[in-house]
Parts: sequence; C-alpha cells; structure tokens
Amino acid sequence: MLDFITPFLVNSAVQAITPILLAALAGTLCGRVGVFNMALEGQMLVGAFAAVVGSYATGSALGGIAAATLATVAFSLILAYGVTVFRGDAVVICVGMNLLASGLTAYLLRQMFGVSGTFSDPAIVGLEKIRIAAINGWPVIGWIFSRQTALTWVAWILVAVVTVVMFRTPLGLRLRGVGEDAEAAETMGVDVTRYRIVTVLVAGAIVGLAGAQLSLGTVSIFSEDMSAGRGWIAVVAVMLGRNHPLYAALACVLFGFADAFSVRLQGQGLPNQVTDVVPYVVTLVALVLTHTKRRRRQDPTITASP
Amino acid sequence: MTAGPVVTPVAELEARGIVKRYGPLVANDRVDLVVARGEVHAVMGENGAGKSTLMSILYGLQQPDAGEILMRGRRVEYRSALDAIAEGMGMVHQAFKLFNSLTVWENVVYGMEPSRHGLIDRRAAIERVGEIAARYRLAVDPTVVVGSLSVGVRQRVEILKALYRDAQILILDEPTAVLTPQERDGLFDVIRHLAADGRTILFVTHKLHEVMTITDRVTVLRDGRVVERMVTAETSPREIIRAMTGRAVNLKVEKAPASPGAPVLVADDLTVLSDDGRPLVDRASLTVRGGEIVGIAGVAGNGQTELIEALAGLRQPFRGRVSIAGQDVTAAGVDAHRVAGLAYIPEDRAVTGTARAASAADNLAMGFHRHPPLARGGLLDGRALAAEARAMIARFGIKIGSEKLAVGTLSGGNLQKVVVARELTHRAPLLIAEQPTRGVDVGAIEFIHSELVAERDRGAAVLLVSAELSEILALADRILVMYEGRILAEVDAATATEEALGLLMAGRVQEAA
Amino acid sequence: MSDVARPMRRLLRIPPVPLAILVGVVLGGLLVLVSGGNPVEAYAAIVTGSLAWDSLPNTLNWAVPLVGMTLVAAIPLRGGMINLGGDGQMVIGGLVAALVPLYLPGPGPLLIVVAILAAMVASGLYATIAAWGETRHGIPMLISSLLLSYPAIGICSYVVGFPLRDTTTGLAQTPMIPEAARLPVLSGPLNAGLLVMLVVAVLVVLYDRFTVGGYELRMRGLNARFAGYGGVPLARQMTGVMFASGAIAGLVGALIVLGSQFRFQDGALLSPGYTWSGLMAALLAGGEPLGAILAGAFFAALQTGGFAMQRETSIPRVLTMVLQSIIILFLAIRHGVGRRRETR
Amino acid sequence: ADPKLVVFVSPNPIGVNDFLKLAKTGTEKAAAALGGTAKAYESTDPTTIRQNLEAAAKEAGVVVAVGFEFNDVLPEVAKANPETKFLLVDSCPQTLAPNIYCSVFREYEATFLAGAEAGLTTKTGKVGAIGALDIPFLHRYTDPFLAGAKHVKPDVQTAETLWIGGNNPFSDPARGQQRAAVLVSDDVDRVMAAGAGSNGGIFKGLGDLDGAAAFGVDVNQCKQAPGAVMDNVEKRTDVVIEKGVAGIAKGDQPQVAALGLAEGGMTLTGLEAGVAASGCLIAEYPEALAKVKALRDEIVAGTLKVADPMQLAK
Ligand SMILES: Nc1ncnc2c1ncn2[C@@H]1O[C@H](COP(=O)(O)OP(=O)(O)OP(=O)(O)O)[C@@H](O)[C@H]1O
Ligand SMILES: Nc1ncnc2c1ncn2[C@@H]1O[C@H](COP(=O)(O)OP(=O)(O)OP(=O)(O)O)[C@@H](O)[C@H]1O
Ligand SMILES: [Mg+2]
Ligand SMILES: [Mg+2]
Repeated sequence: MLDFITPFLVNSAVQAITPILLAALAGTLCGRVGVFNMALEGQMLVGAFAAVVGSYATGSALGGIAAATLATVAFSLILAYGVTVFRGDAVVICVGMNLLASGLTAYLLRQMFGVSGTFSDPAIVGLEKIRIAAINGWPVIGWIFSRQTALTWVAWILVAVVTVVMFRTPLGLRLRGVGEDAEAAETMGVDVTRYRIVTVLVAGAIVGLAGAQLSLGTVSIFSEDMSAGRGWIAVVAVMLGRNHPLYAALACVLFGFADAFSVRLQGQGLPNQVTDVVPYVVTLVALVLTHTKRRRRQDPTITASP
Repeated sequence: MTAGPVVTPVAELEARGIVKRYGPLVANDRVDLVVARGEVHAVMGENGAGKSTLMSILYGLQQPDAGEILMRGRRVEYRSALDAIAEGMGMVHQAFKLFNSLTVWENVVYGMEPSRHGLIDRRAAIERVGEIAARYRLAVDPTVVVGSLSVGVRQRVEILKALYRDAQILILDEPTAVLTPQERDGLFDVIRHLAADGRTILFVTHKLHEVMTITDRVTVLRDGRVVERMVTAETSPREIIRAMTGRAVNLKVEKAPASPGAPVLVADDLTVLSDDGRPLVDRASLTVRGGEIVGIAGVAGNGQTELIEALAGLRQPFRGRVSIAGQDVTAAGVDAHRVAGLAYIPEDRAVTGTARAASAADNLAMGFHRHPPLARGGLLDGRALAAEARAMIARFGIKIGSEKLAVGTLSGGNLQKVVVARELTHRAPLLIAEQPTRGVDVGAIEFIHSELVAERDRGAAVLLVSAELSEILALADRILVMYEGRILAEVDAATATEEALGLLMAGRVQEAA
Repeated sequence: MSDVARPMRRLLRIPPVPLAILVGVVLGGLLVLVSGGNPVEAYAAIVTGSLAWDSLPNTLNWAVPLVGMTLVAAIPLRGGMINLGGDGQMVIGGLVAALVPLYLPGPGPLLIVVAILAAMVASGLYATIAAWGETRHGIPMLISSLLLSYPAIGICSYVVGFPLRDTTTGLAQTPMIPEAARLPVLSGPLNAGLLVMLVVAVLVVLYDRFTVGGYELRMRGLNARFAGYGGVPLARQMTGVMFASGAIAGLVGALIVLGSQFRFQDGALLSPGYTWSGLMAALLAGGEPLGAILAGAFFAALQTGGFAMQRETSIPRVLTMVLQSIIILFLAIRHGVGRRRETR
Repeated sequence: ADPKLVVFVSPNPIGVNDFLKLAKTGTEKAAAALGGTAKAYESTDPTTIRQNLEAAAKEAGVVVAVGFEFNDVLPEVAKANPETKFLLVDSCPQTLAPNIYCSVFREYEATFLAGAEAGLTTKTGKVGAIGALDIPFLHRYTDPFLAGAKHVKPDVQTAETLWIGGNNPFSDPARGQQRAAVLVSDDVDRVMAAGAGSNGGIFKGLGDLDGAAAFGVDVNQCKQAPGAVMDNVEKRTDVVIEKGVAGIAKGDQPQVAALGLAEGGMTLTGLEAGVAASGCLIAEYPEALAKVKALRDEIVAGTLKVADPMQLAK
C-alpha cells in the first residue's frame, strides 16, 4: 500500500488540497464569529471566475488573484451584511449565494466571452510554480513543497497565522467571544456587527484565493461549476475541525489524501463509481470516530426517551 | 458648624426624562434617577416595570428615545456599552454574560486585553486579575474555565470584569436570585467594601429584605414611570410594596398543616452520571406524598437540576428507580411521566418552558397536547386548544392580547405565569416546581405561592426546588438538602432556620447540628 | 427618518413575496439589458413558456418532482432540521423503482404499487441513517445527510453502469421497464404521478395543520428543548421525520422512473437539480408546507419558462437561476426568512 | 412547421462539450446552405430532452439530435410528427421510422490510430488513457487507444484507464490534472484525453513530465495547450450534420450512415492538410505519421479490423 505514495502523488494531492484548505480556513474564521458559512462553494466559484477574468484582462496572474480577491469580497458582502445588519438566516443566504454564483458566472461567461461551458485562452496567465532547487531532492518535504504555487505556500502560512491570531492575540480572543456569545461580547463593548462583517469579508478574500488557485493554479481555465463540490468539502472540514484552523486543515489533508488514494485504487482496476466514494466514506468514518467519544455530552433532551 | 469647602452635591449619576418605547409600549416613561457617589441605590418595581430597560440604557446597550444622562454633572451620550464603560459604568447582568469556554482571566480582560508585541500578555493579565480579586476579597482562580464554575463564583467573575475596567458605578441586576444565604452575605460584604471605596452601586432586585439590609435609597418604578423615591432607613417593606403594586400584598404564606397521604413520587437509589462518569446525583432516595410540599434546598450546581431532569424523564439515570403514582417510569421518556401524572415547572422559562415564537395557545397546550380534551386519535382539536388557552389566560391574569399572539415579548413574570398556568391547570397528582418564582415580582410571587399551596391542599404531591431559602421555608413541609449530588439531610420545616440550612448547603453537617 | 426614506418605506410595505419577485425581475431585467438582450421579450417568453395553455403541462410535469423535493426539505425544516441528502435518497428510490418491475414477476398495476412502496421504504431507511447518527452519536445531520448522498449516488451509478446495465445502449442505464408497469398517462407529458404527488402534498399540509405530530414538529422547530420538555420524543421524532422526508425523495425518484423515463439512467435524476430548488423553496417558506409547495410550483414555472426562453430568444436559461437566487436572497435579508428556527 | 428551420437539440448543456459545439456549428452551416435559419435547444435531462424535441418537431423542417439519450423518445416524437425529418447523430434507435435518419461514427478507428502514434512516439514505453466517465460510449476513446499502441509496439506498457468522475466529470479540469499526475507518476508519457471540459487539466498535468503529451478529442486542441498535445481524434460532426441535412433535403440520405476513417467522418489532425501549422507535436514525427497513414490505409481497405469496444448486445 505504501508504494502508492510517490512524490508526484503527494505533490499533486497537496496541490489538490489547496483550494479546499483555503476555503476551510475561511470557514473556520466565519464559524468563530458565529456565522455558519455554507456559501464556500459559491464564493470559490466566483473567485475562480474572477481570477480568470482578471488574468485574461491584465495578462498577469497577480491581476487574476487581485480580481478574485476583490470579486469574492464583494460577493461576500451579501453574507456579511445579510446575517448582521439585515438579520437574515445564514443557511438561507448561503443557499441563495451558491445558486447566484453558479447562475451568474455561467451567465457572465456567455455574455463576456461568448462561450458556454469552458473558457480557456492563451491570454490567461496561470500561476507560476515555485521551484526551490534546494528542497527538491529532500524526501517528503521536497515532495510536498517543490513545484507548488505561491498560493499553496500562502495557504499553509495562513493556517499558522490564523491559528496564532485566533488563540494568541487580543483580536482572536474577541473573535472567539463574538462567536461563542454575541450578547456577552456586546456588553463588553465589542462591536459584534463590525467584527462579523470584517471577518466574513476577510474570509471572503481567502476563499477568493481558493478560487484563484482552482482556476489559475492548476489549470488556467474556467469551466462552469468548476468548484464541483470542493466548497462543500470545505464546509465538512470546518465542521469536522470544529472551527479550529489546525483541525480543519487536518480534515482537508485527510480528505485530500483519501482522494489521491482513490485515484490510485482506480488505477488498480476498481470502477471509478466505487473509488469516487472513498474520500466521502473516509470523511464519514472520521466524523463518526470524532463523535463517538462525545456522545453523552449532548443536550439531555436529545438523548432522552428510550 | 465649622467652615469648610462648600460642596455642591453633584450627583455621581443622573438620568433625566428617559423615554424608551417598544412599538406602542412605553417601557420607560420620563424616568428621572439621581444616584449619589458611594451610595447603594435600589431600583425596584414589578415585572415589566422597566428596570432592566433603564439599566441597559444607563449602560449604553440601548439608546433612549428621549432624555439625557449626566455623569458627575457632565452630559454624556453613549453609542455603545464601550462608551459607558469608558465613563466608568459596569454592569452585572442577571443572566450572566460570560463565555463558558474561556478562562476567568480571558473573560475578565475581554475587550481590554494587555498585550505585548501584538500577542496577549497572558502573565500580566492573570496577575492583574489576581490582584483585583485579592483586593476586593473575590475568591476566584483566574486560570480556570468559567464553564466549570458555580453560579456564585461566576457572579464574582462578573464583578471582577467591571472592576478590571475600574467601574465607578456598578449596576447589579437581580444579583442574588441564585445565591445561597452565605454567598449572598459574601456579596453584600463585597458591596459594602466597594461603597466604602467610593464606588456607587445600582441594585435591581425583587427582594425586600435585601433592600432593607444593604441599600441607602430606593427608587420605585411602576409601568415605566418613577412612582416613588425613598430613603431606606425611613421606609418599610410594606410601603415599598404599596409603591410598586399600588396595593397591599400579603407576604406571609398562609397554609394549614399538611396531611400527607400515599406516596406519589418515589425515587430510590438514583444515580446520574456526567459525561466523564462522575456522579452528579449520587444514590439519592426520596419520597413525596400526596398533600405535602417537599422542598429541596441546595447551592446551584449540586445536582438538583440533574435530579429533577431524571425525575421528569429528561435524563436517563445510571442506576436506581423512579415511580410516579405507583408506575415505574425509570427508563421512560417525558411523555410517559406526564401520562403517569407529572406536571413540571422548569427552572428556565424562556429556554425550556416556552417557545417564544409560538402562540400562547400552543405554549399552553404543550405536554398535555396528546390527550383529551386537546387531542383525540392523533388529531389536535384546535377549538379546544383555543378555549383552554383563553380560560387559562383569564384565570391566571396573563397580560397578553389574545391566545393567538406569540409569547416572545411577555415580561419575565408573565412568561412564568404561562408556564405555571399550563402546569397547574391539569390537576396532575405530582407537581415538580423548579425555581418557580425566580425573577418574579412580589405580586406574582404571592400568587404563585398560593397556587402551590392550593395544589398541595387539593392532594397533589409537590416537589419544590428553590435557591431561595425563604421560599422553601415558607412553603415546604419537609426540606431535603442536597450537597454534591447527595441528599445530605432531611429537616422538618417547622424547626428549620436559614442559618442551619445554609450550613448544610455548604456541606457543614457538624456545625449545622 | 429622513424624507427620502419615506417613499422607500411605503414601497417596502408591499407584501414581501411579491416585492421580492419584483426586485428579482427588475435586477434580472437589468442583467439582460446590460448584456444586450430585451428583458420584455425574455420575460414574455418565460411567462408564455410556462403558463400558456400548451406549456402548462410541461410546467406541471416539472413541478411534480420539484414540489416533491420541496416537501423533502420542508418536512425536516419545519422541525428545525435540514436534510441535504435529497439527491442520494431520490436516486435510491429511482433505482429501486426501476429494478422492481424489471426483476419481479407480477401484474403491472401491482408492480407499480410495489415499486413505489419499495422505493419509498428504501430511501426512507437510508435517510434515517443520518438521523441515527445525530441521535446516537451527535453527528450533525446537516453534514452527515450531505455526505451520505455521495455513496448512494456512487453505488447506484455503479449498479447501472456494470452489473445491471442495459447492454443494448451505450449509456449507464437499466433496461426499459415493461409497458404494463408504467404509470398511466393522463395527457401529454402528464401521468398519474401528478395525482400521487398531489395527494402526498395535501396529506403533508393536513398533517402539519391538524395532527398532534404536526404540532409537535412545529414546536420542535420553534424550540427543541421546549418540545423535549413537553414530552415530544425528540430522537424518535427525528428518525420519523427523516424517514418521511427520505421516503418522499424516494417517491420522487420512483415517479420519474415509472412515469416518464421508464428506466433508471445514471445522472438523469440529478442534473435538473430538483433537490436544491426544493430546498430553496422550503427555506423560502420557512418550512411551512403550503407556502413551500407554492414556492416550489413557482420555481417549477420559472425553470420551465427558462427553457422556453432559451429556445425562443438567445438568452441563456441560467438567467432564471439568477432570478431565483435574487428572490431568495432578497427575502432572506429583507424579512429574515427562516429566522424562526430559534435553537440550533 | 418551417421547412427551412433546422433545430439542433442537445442532450446535455452544449457548453462543456466541444463535440456538441461542433454539432451546433454543423447545424448552422446546414441551415445556411438551405437558406434557412438554425436554432439550438439545450437540454439537461430526459424531461427537457422530450420538451425540446417536441418543441423542435413542431417548428422545424429538420431536427438534428445527438446521442444515445434520444433513443427512447425519438421514435415516439417522430411518429407524432411525420412531416418533420430527424437526423440522429452518434446513435440509432432500435425501432426506426421513415422520417428518422442516423449517422453513427466509428470513433474507435481514429482512436486506434492515435494509439499507434502514441506507441510509435513514447519514450518511456508507457501509455494510458483518461476518460470523463466510465460509460461504454467513452470506451470507444480509451480501449482502442491502448490497442493501437500495442499494435505498433507490442511491448508497450498500458496503464489502467482513469476516469474523472466526481460531481462534474465533464467540467472539472482540476480532477483531470490530478489524474494526469497519477499517470505521470507512473512514467506514462502518452495519454488519451477524453475528458471534454476537463481536458485542459489533463494537458496541464502532463506538463510535469518532460516530453509527455496528450491526445485531444473532437477538435484541434493543440493550440489550447501548446507543446502538450500530440494529436487529436477529430470527429467531424459538423461535416456529417451539414452533409446529412443537405442529403435529407435532397432526398438521397441513407437512413443509416456509418462514418469512419473511410468516409471522412473520423480523422486525426495529423492526417489532414496543415499539420505543420496545427501546433500539434505530431508534426515533428514524420516517420511515425507515415506509418500511421499506412495503418489508416489498411483500416480503410478493411485489411486491418479494429475492435469496437461497444459491441452492443442486439
Ligand atoms: N426588546 C424589547 N422589545 C419589546 N418590548 C420590550 C423589549 N424589552 C423590554 N420590553 C418590554 O418593556 C417592558 C419593560 O421591560 P423590562 O425588562 O425593563 O422590565 P423589568 O422591570 O426589568 O422586569 P423584570 O422584573 O421582569 O425583569 C416590558 O413590558 C417588556 O415586555
Ligand atoms: N427581542 C425581544 N422582543 C421583544 N421583547 C423582548 C425581546 N427580548 C426581550 N424582550 C422582553 O424584554 C424583557 C426583558 O428581558 P429579560 O431577558 O431581562 O427577561 P426578564 O425575565 O423580564 O428579566 P430578568 O431576566 O431580569 O428577570 C422581557 O420581558 C422580555 O419578554
Ligand atoms: Mg429585568
Ligand atoms: Mg426579571
């Protein structure tokens, strides 16, 4: 089984994880301030689309990243203001946002570029892969980090940054408080609405990066609904990680490697309909394992009745 | 008279003509309040009189529709609590505003964290919190997680929060509602200490003896208006009540001696475990007979809640038996308990006892909705539901426009009446009443107490859990004291004293004897 | 309040749903206009393409599964729960409904009944796994129901892709079910599935309004602790609700297979996205069944009209997706739709 | 019905699929040749296929449909609309009506040639294939590819075919890239890319192995990923539809037309004129091309039989 793990595979798994990881990070940020973000799928799609548009228009990948960030932040305004100032239900808003993202990107794709489905053009500049000769030869580290885009590096650095900010800084303490009990935070003079709005928007910028990685990092192409469920996996990772950036990252890694493993299984002749299910089953198992211990801690009214 | 500097008495805090409306309802109607430096000032009034509203305006949580606030003679305007905190306001809410997953020190410094190089300076924070705690004799370990603390300690954390911000004026909204007599006395010590330190205390409560003990002056609200200002030393409880309610209220519970009948609730060797396997209720046995009121006294967090949940079927006991009216209901769910004869007034009316967004009719049906007259063969009788609700609203004097309206905006006392009405109407053989008068005004307390006694006299078995010793002493025929999950002692109500019970509640059996 | 705000406020006094639709239509129209299309033409095409006499059957035909999936979402939502696993449950129902008449002997009408019931039971049971996970292990149903969808889809896809594939075609699909086991045609594209769904919808509304179970579910949705305190067996209720929700998803799959496709075709049940449209319709009504059904029917008309618009004008039908999302977003933020789910 | 209106009804959204785009172009050209107009109706599932087909049958003189998805409904709709002519591309229903015409392709012949190119040009000696979805139809692109490579280079190693799958198999370039990475990690340097909208990812993924190249489908994809595409299996859907509609109009269209290398329905970019400018890598391998041309001639002459992986049970 270990011979499945080849440098290429690890490398490509890390690459495939990046958008999910970025989105999951954004999800934990939102979760920490008490906004359950189920719109990651749609935000990622908007980011992917804007990244391609930006890269195409400016002729630089950086332009693409900037466009992705801006567009996703703008898109996230709906969630940020929707759940705070307008006091809407997060689930409803997120479901609406996902649909809007899917419809709007498809619509704009047709109207802006006259194509439907897939948009690829040599003018779309993808992200460079960073090759560091020094680490290329090292086992494991080299496999993981050589030939990755800057966004993959950013993603893992952000995991560390978010963790430190969340648990070691005044800002993080406030965010955690806002998420745990908004009313209590309010009485301590913390402007809950503002913290939530800013956090959701910052998270939006991070999902924008996820979208840029998806469309510019791996392929330099936009295709309709190309987020293809990755945002949902990120939502699952957030819940599995209980809004903790490190655990959420761990969940992403678990899913990513289960996914890479499933492709390998396909190579062994198993039908893809069956192997496709592997990462989801692995995630479900992880979900069960992480929950069996906490079984009795839940609300007594739930476990009542024989 | 000796010559000295002429002191114009500038009030520490003054509110002038405060008006706050919620739609058509005027919660505060041109309220004037003057509080002097270093005094303990009581704000009293019935449920819904506007006390909490006024306090949240003074603390910047809400903006008044009209009126102004002056601090030491200077006009201030608060956009948020932050502004009020900056002016030296501090507030301890009745429902604690604490983050249960965070430690004491994190709760205290929240929003005003000491930092170094952008990171929280944990050591400085703990040190500072420890210092303040020591200075005001608030025994708290700064490093423990708040979720694991008892109610009394949590309250100290709340006070610490205000002191950490160097609050000059401290608002305490019903601070003693959940304290034992000893804890309450400890709190009063702290309050005296603070006042001596030159700090000002605004004290919201429904308890007259506390007002008489600790406060210097009293302002009474009724229907959002100030109806009376009094100096505590020159008034009496009777006068305050008259000011609050506009009538005389009988504070003494009238009841004849009990004539207990057959056992209705029998719990035998009941053990309830926590998640990590600790016993929360430890081999508790008790019997409640028809026609008697059994009180359970104890400091919150000593297993009363879990015991009641196990008795009501909300929680599975680990070991032991429970029977209601002869029926074994140990492993059964709530519905089986209700069928066997349980009526149950839960501790928390807003979270457990009602659904805010549901109509009064729906709220008043819950628990009895499966059986005639409300339902037949799985079908709900909407007309019966409405008729029953209207009858209860009338009989219990619930202040609500119609049975079709949601109960979400009722005041605490009225909401409690909804719960009491529902649980008493069906004449169940067993009534469990948990903190039935918490946060309820004197008028309503009188009413609820007399209803409980009426239940007993009708022959029902009543199990009363209350943190309010005076309530237990007034109502119960027998008193059980719970300590660390065990039923530590049974005391005859006729001979019990507050002091002895207080010692038992603290687990000091020898001294109490 | 400034003077400028006053006419605004008067405008906002229009009942929320028509206002939301108006906002959606205006914003959608602007989108069309900006991209060089004619909004009036587009909307005319949508309306005639969905509500004109000869397009009405198409709309109704589309509404049957969509309203079905609306109920799938609305029933748990009424109790404050969310079932995101509709896709998997519908697919299981579709496959079972195709396999019964293919591999069981018996007279056609009996096969139809057995196929529908088997589909409902299979899907219902599958849906209860998620409920069991929450009641037994505290695994949030929101995510387990979503995750459980993937294995269901994968396995069904495998079954029709390999062991039970119709080898006379190049697609992953079962053979055609016998004529006798197909739902009777009412007229045009409409079949008896319409009547079945109508009955189910009425039953759900009646259950919600007039039964003890309906009351208990509503109360749970408003405050689950309160319901538990009142004697509602929360665990059993959750299991029952998920069974009902899953069973209706199975019914939808079965009606499509037995009524219009006559075989189970990999992916065909999922590509129209009934599950998400249904979820949106249910959210729009906060789980209230009658409102949800109306919202579902409205979406069905909009989507059917969208296809017609794309045929008539060159405006892509994704415009109707944009319209739907604007309507739901507007309602959510303007009137806090769905905010009634108080606890968790 | 307007006899000069030609409507193309697609089984899936046209967007992601180059092949459906070709069909749309073909329909437009055919309509232009007739002096009429063309329309395209996009479907997503059996219900909308039926709706679109019925709407088209009422309006158009000729309806062009593409794919197996029409097998069930077409005979029914054709019977109800005897005036309208139907051209079904890529598939043929079991019961034909007089107004139904079929054009089916022998994709496997061209794919076999692509495989031969792969066998002749591979440096690592390993070839493989990636398809969007494991359905029999797509095996026409994967199996003959491996067979072709084996034919010219019996000791070539063939990797297990990988499928993109997932939520969006025809439009998930990232998953395509991931699968390419797996093949690359096994040193496979010639890959058939039958992933429709996911192909871009496959091309990108092969960039990680120096000298690796893919084979595109349906249209010339060489320019889309310069240096990554060896050649393309072109399916001349546009030509077939153009000719088919014209034939139907003239009345000389056979009811069932099977199109392979011989008929010009299938080809490789490398076998056509303008290879040099195509941007395809195969232009740099003239000897290989020469051998492949010889193979093509054998197939056309019938001396070399290529197995159809989709031998449907009759
Ligand atoms: N946010 C609100 N919206 C509508 N009405 C409100 C709101 N807050 C308070 N009220 C109403 O204002 C009145 C005053 O409420 P307030 O909480 O100030 O009373 P209180 O004196 O604190 O009562 P209690 O003794 O029960 O705590 C009540 O009738 C209450 O129902
Ligand atoms: N969002 C709201 N809308 C309407 N009324 C509200 C709202 N929030 C609170 N209220 C009302 O405001 C009053 C004050 O709320 P609070 O939480 O203080 O309850 P209370 O029980 O009256 O007070 P206490 O807890 O001090 O006894 C209550 O009467 C409550 O019904
Ligand atoms: Mg109050
Ligand atoms: Mg109160």
